[in-house]
Amino acid sequence: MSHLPVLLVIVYLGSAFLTPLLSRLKRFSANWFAVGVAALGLLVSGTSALYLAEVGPFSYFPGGHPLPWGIEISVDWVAVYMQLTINFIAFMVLIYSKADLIREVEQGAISWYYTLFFLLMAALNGLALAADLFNIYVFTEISSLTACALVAIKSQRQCVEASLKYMILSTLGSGMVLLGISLIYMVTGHLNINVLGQALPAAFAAYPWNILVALSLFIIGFGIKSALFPLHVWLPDAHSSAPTPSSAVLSGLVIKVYVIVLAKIIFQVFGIDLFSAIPIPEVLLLLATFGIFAGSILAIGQKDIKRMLAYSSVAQICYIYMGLALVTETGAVGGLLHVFNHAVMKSSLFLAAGAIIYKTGIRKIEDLAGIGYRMPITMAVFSVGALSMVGIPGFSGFISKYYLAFGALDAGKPFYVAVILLSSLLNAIYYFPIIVRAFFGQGGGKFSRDNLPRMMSLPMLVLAGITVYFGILPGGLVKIVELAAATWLR
Amino acid sequence: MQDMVLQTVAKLLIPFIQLYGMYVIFHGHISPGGGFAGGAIVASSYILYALAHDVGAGFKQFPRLVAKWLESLGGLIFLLVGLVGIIRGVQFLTNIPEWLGQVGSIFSAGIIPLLTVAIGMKVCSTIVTLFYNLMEEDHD
Amino acid sequence: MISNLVDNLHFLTAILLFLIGFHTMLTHSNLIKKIIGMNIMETGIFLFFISIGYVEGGSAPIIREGTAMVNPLPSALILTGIVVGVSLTAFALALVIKLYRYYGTIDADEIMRLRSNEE
Amino acid sequence: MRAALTTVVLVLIGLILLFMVAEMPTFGEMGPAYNEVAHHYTQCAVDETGATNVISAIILDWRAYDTLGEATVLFAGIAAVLAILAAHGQRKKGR
Repeated sequence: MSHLPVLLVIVYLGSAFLTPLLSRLKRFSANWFAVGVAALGLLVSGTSALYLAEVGPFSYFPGGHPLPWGIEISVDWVAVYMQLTINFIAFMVLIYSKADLIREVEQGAISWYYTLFFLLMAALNGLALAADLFNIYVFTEISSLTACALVAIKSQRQCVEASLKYMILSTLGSGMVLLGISLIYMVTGHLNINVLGQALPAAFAAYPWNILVALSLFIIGFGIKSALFPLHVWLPDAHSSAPTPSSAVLSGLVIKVYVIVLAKIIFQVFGIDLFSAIPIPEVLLLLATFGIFAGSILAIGQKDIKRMLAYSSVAQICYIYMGLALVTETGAVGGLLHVFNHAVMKSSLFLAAGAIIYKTGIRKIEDLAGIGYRMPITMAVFSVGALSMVGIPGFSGFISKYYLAFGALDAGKPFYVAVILLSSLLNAIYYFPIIVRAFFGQGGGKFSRDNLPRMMSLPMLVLAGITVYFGILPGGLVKIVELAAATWLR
Repeated sequence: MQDMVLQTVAKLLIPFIQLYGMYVIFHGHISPGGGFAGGAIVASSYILYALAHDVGAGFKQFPRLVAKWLESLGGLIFLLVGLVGIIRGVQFLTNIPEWLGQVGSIFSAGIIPLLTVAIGMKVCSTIVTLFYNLMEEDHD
Repeated sequence: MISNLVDNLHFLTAILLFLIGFHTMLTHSNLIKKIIGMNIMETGIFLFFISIGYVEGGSAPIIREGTAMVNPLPSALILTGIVVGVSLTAFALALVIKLYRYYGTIDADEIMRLRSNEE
Repeated sequence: MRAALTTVVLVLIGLILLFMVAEMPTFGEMGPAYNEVAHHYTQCAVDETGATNVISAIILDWRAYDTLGEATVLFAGIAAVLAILAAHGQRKKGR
């Protein structure tokens, strides 16, 4: 049973290695294989959550060597929470992807698409579990490489361009992370996160420069990868030009996993005391505030619907940063809740936008008038996601903002409550016109049916359902997240 | 680029390069080297061949299908060796103490030589495939 | 402090390489040069990491009788780093080839200009 | 303009790193990095793994999980390259 967490990585890696071989078989459908593997992944992550509830956090040592010379995989509530999020969203997106990819990706590249998708999933699951700095680096590299490839695989030239930009900046980020790892290793001689947490105070007393430079390198490096304002320049291009399933996964999962990894490094290696002693939380809060406003204001000006959603991600990722940088337990609960809530909302929005593009080819927001009558289900899903983004009570986005606001009050920073309220208003400014135009603009009339493949509408409906469900009954989710937040901030 | 001198010298050199690469792979656990270095050396012989002849000839020596198989097999062997650990009731990727053997001989160190060979295969096929494919793109 | 700086010449060189690569990556518009810059930056980091492991008079980490060895861990880790660098470079080159096919140039500014002309 | 700005930023970063190098453990000495972990690796390689090449012992036994990731990076690289080559076909430039 204790093998369960690492089994997820093995399953995804094994499927990735097998896909190129299996795709030579005549009756092999890469898509159904992927859906099956993702279902298995969801099952395994669910089981490991139950197992964790039974035995409590535990460590796993691949290779069987104890600390400090082995690699540790630490299975705690953060890891399991992330795994559940990752596998659930992946499962939904993979169901959706079958019909969509035929339009967006060349026939010969589809099995490669799923190979890369499996590798990305393995890397994200590995990142959620990793408790070793170098292990984090390796999985980070796999995930950035595959994420770039998932952007470039669409047969349009702006995708290649966006992907190259993404790739160059993310290499810069990982270079900084590696330099940070080397600086930490230099003064402590350890790579394991928990061992480092104990060794760091002494090292900080002897070599403060190394530690501080390493901390800033980690923040900049992962900041680039997770599109922390003002390092977000690659995100709008990459996320808007990618095929829809990639957009959903990149915006929904990949950037957040980097935030979580950064938080793991900061809280478990550097520790709250060191992190709060220097004004880094304040700087992060300030950047997050700027990012929330800049992302929202830039989103207002966008004409392309996917590009608008991408800018909205720039703003939303900053809520997670804000929640974690408040360094209070309620704030962290808000930030972590937003990981799941935003993943669900943003992927449902991207999938809905993708469905509109799939059916009508419309990408321009101004052309969307009356689309609510032609594709009522899709636009209903979009509206649920949009309302949740704005933070209307009754949708899951409200819950995370509620916790964020209380976290800000707990930290004695009521300014950020105002930021959250004001940003909700900004969100409303760019989401509501779309809904209004779709349902109340000209070109209306009678509702007709969506005529989408069932494989496309089903996952969207499930995601919208989840958004509403956790908006009304957030109890179970909040419980897991509170356990997760308690691993960092007690 | 059909140069006779180049082709003849390449033909003479390639067996030695490959032999040396194999040596480096198989002695990875007892002397300097290992799967990465050895795989790259073996790959360099194929690259030399493609440079002396052309990519088409290179693809004849190292067909895409073989590359695909080696690529996937390298990873799968790694995973299977790791799963042996789980089957034996210990952790993933644990070494097998009964196979440690005589220190310094080729058949020693448990799973290390197995993994070295898997990595050697993988590195070799990766480098050759990357090089051939990029070179092929460049040609036409 | 200054004497330590002189002793740490290896680290200084590595940092310099890192900065040169960084600069090349950010300022040059030629995409191939950007990729070269990426590689120089990575090389700087690798050199830095490897230098941590060096011990005066240490030999390569192959077990023999009675010799002091350098720290083997940085070398082992950088092996991974190099492999990662190879994959990233290959991928970036493939992207540049495709961009060249689409636009007929490998200059980032030129590509921007071509795109804005079309819109 | 942009080049000048980048240069200024890089000079600043360089100065910070210069100060850091001046305060760092000295090159070639047994600094804090050469701790019990490194000693364990060099002393117990033969007993625990049977390999005399310590690097091999580290990458394929103590840290084999990292090397699995590394092999995966190679696989990801090749999958990515072949995917884009397949996805973008043999089109002529311009379109």
